Amino acid sequence: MRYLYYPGCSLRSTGKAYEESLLSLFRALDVPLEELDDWNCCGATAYMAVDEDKAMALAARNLSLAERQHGRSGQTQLVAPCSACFLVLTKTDRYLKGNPEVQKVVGRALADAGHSYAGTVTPRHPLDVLVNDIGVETIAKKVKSRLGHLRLACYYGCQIVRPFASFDDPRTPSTFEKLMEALGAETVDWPLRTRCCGASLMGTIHAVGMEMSYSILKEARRRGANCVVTTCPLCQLNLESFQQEMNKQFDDDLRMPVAYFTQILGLALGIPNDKLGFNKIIIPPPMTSGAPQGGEPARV
Amino acid sequence: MGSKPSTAPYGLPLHVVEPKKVRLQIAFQSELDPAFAQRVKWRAHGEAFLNCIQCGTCSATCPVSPYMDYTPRKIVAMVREGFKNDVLQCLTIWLCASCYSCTVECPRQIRITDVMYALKREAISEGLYPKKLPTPVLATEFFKQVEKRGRNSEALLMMALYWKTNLVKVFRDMKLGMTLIRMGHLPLRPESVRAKGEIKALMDGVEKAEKELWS
Amino acid sequence: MFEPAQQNGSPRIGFYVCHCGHNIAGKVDVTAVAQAVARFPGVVLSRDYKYMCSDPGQQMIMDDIREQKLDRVVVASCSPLLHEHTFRTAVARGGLNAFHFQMVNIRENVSWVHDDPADATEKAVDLARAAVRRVRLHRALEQKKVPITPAVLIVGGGIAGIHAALTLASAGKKVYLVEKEPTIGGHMAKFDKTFPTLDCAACILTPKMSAVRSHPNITLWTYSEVTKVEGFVGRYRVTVKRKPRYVIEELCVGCLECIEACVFKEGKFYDEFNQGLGKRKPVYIPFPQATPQLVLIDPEQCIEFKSGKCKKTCAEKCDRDAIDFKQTERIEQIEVGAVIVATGFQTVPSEKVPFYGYGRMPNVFTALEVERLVNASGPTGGQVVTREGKAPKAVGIIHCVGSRDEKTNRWCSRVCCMYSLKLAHLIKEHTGAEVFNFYTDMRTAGKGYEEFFYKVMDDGVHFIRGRVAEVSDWAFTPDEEGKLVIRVEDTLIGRVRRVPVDMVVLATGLEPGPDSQQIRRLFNMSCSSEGFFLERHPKLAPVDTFTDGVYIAGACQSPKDIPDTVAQAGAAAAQVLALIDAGSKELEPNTAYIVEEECSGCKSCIALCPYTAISFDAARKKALLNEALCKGCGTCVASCPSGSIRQNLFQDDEIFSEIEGLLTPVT
Amino acid sequence: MSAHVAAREGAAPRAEWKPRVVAFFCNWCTYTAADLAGVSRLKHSPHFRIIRVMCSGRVDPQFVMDAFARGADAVLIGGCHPGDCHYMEGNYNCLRRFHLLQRMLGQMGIEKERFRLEWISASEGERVKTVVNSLVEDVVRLGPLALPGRLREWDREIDHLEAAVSERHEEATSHAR
Repeated sequence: MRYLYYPGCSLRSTGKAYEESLLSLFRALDVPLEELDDWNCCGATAYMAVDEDKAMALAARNLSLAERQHGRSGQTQLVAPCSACFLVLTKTDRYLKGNPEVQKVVGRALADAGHSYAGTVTPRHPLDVLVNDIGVETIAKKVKSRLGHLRLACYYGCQIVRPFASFDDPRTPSTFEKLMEALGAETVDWPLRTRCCGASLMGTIHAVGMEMSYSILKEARRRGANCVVTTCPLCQLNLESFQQEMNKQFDDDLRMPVAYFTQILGLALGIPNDKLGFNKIIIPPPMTSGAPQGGEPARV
Repeated sequence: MGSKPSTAPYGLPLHVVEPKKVRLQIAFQSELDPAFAQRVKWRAHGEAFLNCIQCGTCSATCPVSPYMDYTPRKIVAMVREGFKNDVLQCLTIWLCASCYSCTVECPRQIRITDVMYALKREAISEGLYPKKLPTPVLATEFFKQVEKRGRNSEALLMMALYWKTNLVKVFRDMKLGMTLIRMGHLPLRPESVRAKGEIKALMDGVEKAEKELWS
Repeated sequence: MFEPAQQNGSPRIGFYVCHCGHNIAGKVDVTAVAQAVARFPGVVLSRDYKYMCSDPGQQMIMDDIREQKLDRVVVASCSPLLHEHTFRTAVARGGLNAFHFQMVNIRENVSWVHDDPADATEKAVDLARAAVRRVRLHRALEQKKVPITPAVLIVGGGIAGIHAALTLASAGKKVYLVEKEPTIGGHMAKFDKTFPTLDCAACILTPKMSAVRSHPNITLWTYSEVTKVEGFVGRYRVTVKRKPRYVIEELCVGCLECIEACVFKEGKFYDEFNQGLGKRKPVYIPFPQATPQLVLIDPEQCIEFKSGKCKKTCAEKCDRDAIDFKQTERIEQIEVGAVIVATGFQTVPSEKVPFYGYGRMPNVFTALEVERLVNASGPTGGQVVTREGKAPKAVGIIHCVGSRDEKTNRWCSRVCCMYSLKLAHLIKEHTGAEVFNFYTDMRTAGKGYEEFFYKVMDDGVHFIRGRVAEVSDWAFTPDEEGKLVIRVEDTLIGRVRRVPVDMVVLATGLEPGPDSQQIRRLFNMSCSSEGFFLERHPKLAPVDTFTDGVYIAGACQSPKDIPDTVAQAGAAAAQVLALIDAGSKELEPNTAYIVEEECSGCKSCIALCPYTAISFDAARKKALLNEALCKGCGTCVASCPSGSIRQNLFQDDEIFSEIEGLLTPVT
Repeated sequence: MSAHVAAREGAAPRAEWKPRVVAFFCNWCTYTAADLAGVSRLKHSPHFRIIRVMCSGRVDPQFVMDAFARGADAVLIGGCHPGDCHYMEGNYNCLRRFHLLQRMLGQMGIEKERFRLEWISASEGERVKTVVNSLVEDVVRLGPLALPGRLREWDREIDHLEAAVSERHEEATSHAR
């Protein structure tokens, strides 16, 4: 199994902490991640609205680049940590195999750009790689400090289990919890683990995005979680950075840490904090079993 | 045809308060677009929604449906019957957050998210989306950035968006923006791909191929 | 009608092409077909007619045979599976051998499946040419008759099997009723009331159950399974395995004192009859009215079986010494003339519908569980209560669970709307709770059904049109705390609603039973795509199967309510009676035979025959074929290196001429 | 040989060429499925013709060879799924013959796409449609087989060879004389 790494635009801007912790984690696990050379935007969600074919053409170029870089053995795994990238790459791969119209349009565009895609690349989300390739047991063996003080609300968000991923049940997924429990952390059983946070609406129809995110954080708190863990840079940004505004708007006093699952894994594996990007998130999770101590809330 | 019932103060329907503004709440067959369903079907890559049983699972599972003017189920019914203007001018399609819940839950396995994409695209090409609605602007900005650089910078995107839609909001969110920039979240130097020519060729290729396919 | 230009002697073939109204003529140019066929060698007459299968159509064939001295007939119409028999009979009545006939399928195989009229017409002509070539070679054949043993095997002791058994037995036929559970009664025995009349299920079922038990013509084998079926219509040899109950049937009188005496003072094990809502002991009787009234011991649970160290208080208590821990399974061999398969259904297993929280949230129930709750003889004595034992204040009944869904089952299960209405009524009656029905479409087609719907509406039951997306314990508002929240779009109002309830009832749909594939193979039946047993014809032969002498009844054929099941069981019984009372059945003469002079004695055919119809005559070094055993597959024919085995109706030269006919216009 | 090559590589098959597929369907499963396809009005390619046999086990390799020799562009055999044969195991016998025959046909230069065996149960009307369509699609891609023409060509070649051989032979004998 060879892993190519597709960062996507988010991990180079708002999701810096995700990238840092992800790379540190894979290094610690001795699983090499090689960056896809000259990757371009995946064609994400917002683009789909304007022109789905163009979005898929963009994604297809990345798939083609992956074949160029690692050959067409069918072994190439393209690791896309951002849920939106993962979804669009997977969707494009599927549609290029099953939909003749998409094949025609995107195939033509690829050819014009000097590319072609033979369908040998499997887009993967790091959660899937960690649980199903590396294995929960292998990871559990490497745990240096167990995280008994954490009560985690594992938040899958929407696009990693829906609608294409086959590594977990789209309605009642469980891989995330299994992984976190292997670190000694507690997980809460909550019904909103795959409910959309509304990230794509935050910048557009803000009021709706606010209500959606707030309801998720509120339920996590109601279930007794002391940290929400996410697998997606958009969810993280969205759930974390608007808490101050939410408190004002909904007359509440939320201060819920929202961390990347890679950061939590890194903590358990004993990776130093400064290599996990904790300085790049606003409300860090409780670090020890003592009272929740999180950082200062964002100064605004 | 099909104007949304608006309400006046005291919660009374508008036409009770202002009888002059009474609108016919009836759909005449002549005002509908019989080819609309077929066109949307093409745009949605042949997605079949004609056998929708109107069960409402999509609406019930949708996290955004409480804010919509028409529930997703209604949208499907309206598309099927050719209510083009109502559908393309509604807020629903722009509220869709692409979370794919409806697509997963639909008992007829209709990919409703793809239908929503098709409708957005149709609305943009017909210029029928609600004015001041930021989403089409965002999408178009996104589009421009990627065409230019192959990658997008979320920071620039947000700026562009707020400038174009709502100046006041920018100042309100400025504080947050500044926090994020300070924490290194939003790099102001945009990244680019090396092979910019390829991106251009790719986009042009899609346009050419689409033209051939649809003509 | 087109008179061909010239004729010279035999064969004299008559060709008929059917319009089938617009079914064929709408796509195939039947006149052109008739014209084209008229030019084929040997065809003396070629006609098209509106409905060939109709009386005038058949009469036309008969008249033509006599008047035009036809000696061969070809009809191009629908599938031979539908009307071959009809036309063969007409040909025979016209005075020809019934097998001097060939049928061409230009409806199912042509007009219904092709779009282009020119292509369809061309194909019809090709197929007709093949048939015309073939029919010239047809031999006159005799149909053999087999006698019908006047005994019937009925598999499955639910209401369908019970009804069919009683009908046949009272007509004086010997019936073997085989049921895999320890009691007959099936699903119906679990119900409290039946819709739409609300009469008590036990009151109408248990008398029939005891009638089965006491009828002199019925041999009832419960806790038994059919393991092997051999033979053919008229004489099926069936092997039945009777599992040990560890209780001697002839001695047990059903006093149940052994159960009382069991070392387990309380029930401890999953009680199948009560859907696990109650507990039973290792020695038990499924329910008080079980038929036969015999206890049984579950060896997986009984201490004596597990350790051999039980005090065996049950056996001590039994003054008739009916308990026998050493009992073994018994094998019975029977011979019957016909079989009725009435193996019923299962409700969609809860694992298939995890999204409604069954198993995760205790107060999500299946409808069958609630049937047991409302039943006065059930585990709660007829109390409808939550798992905590409290009476619910609000109950939500979710329709279409596992039905009408591409991800589980596509079909409408037909009975759930009505049983949901029944449960809504009963729950309301028992608890006074607010009852919400969440339905996609309300289907109440049936005598008195719609009226029952109105009655339940009058009861004040809520009807919300919308398929439920989720049941969760996510409380959004304070009044939702501690409740199950049902999220649904009220599609008639056009708004999404959250309805908090104390109890959720899943109206699970019906699907083929877990062993249906096994049963299908046993009796050589086919299944339709959803897995229900396939009837020979959906309208004209709804209880026949493709295997002669094997009939189906009840929900094993498709989801059905009790009235329809009973009607179908009656129909199956009538078919069996017609078969038995006719005394014999004509067989399709498609058996193989050996031309001895040509047999080289290589024995390659012998191993191929699945029916051991071929043996080897060592003295003469020839293969011998027993036509009585041959079922006519033709495998031996295709593999005989010297070509000495032939098959009636499917002779090599007939098939070669068919191929030639299909491919003739090579350009 | 040349006729075959011409047909495939030449300018184009003649405009009026339509693929011709001969299908041997077993009575119990596949023929019933074809009926079901009809009853369900599942439109599919008209370029195939069904011959009904009781069991796929009845399909003699000669039938297949004959169909090709008479100009079929492809042959399809349809039988019950393994384990579902109405005659218990006729379909297994068919399968065994099929593999052998496919190899033989391959040696004659008949592509393996032109000879297919499919298990289609009585309930799989939809599958009749997809199988027939995909087979016809394959045939259209491969072009006409035109075996009768090729056989004539071969005959001529063999005649030619025989003539040449006998000529040689005569020469040789006359030389010897």
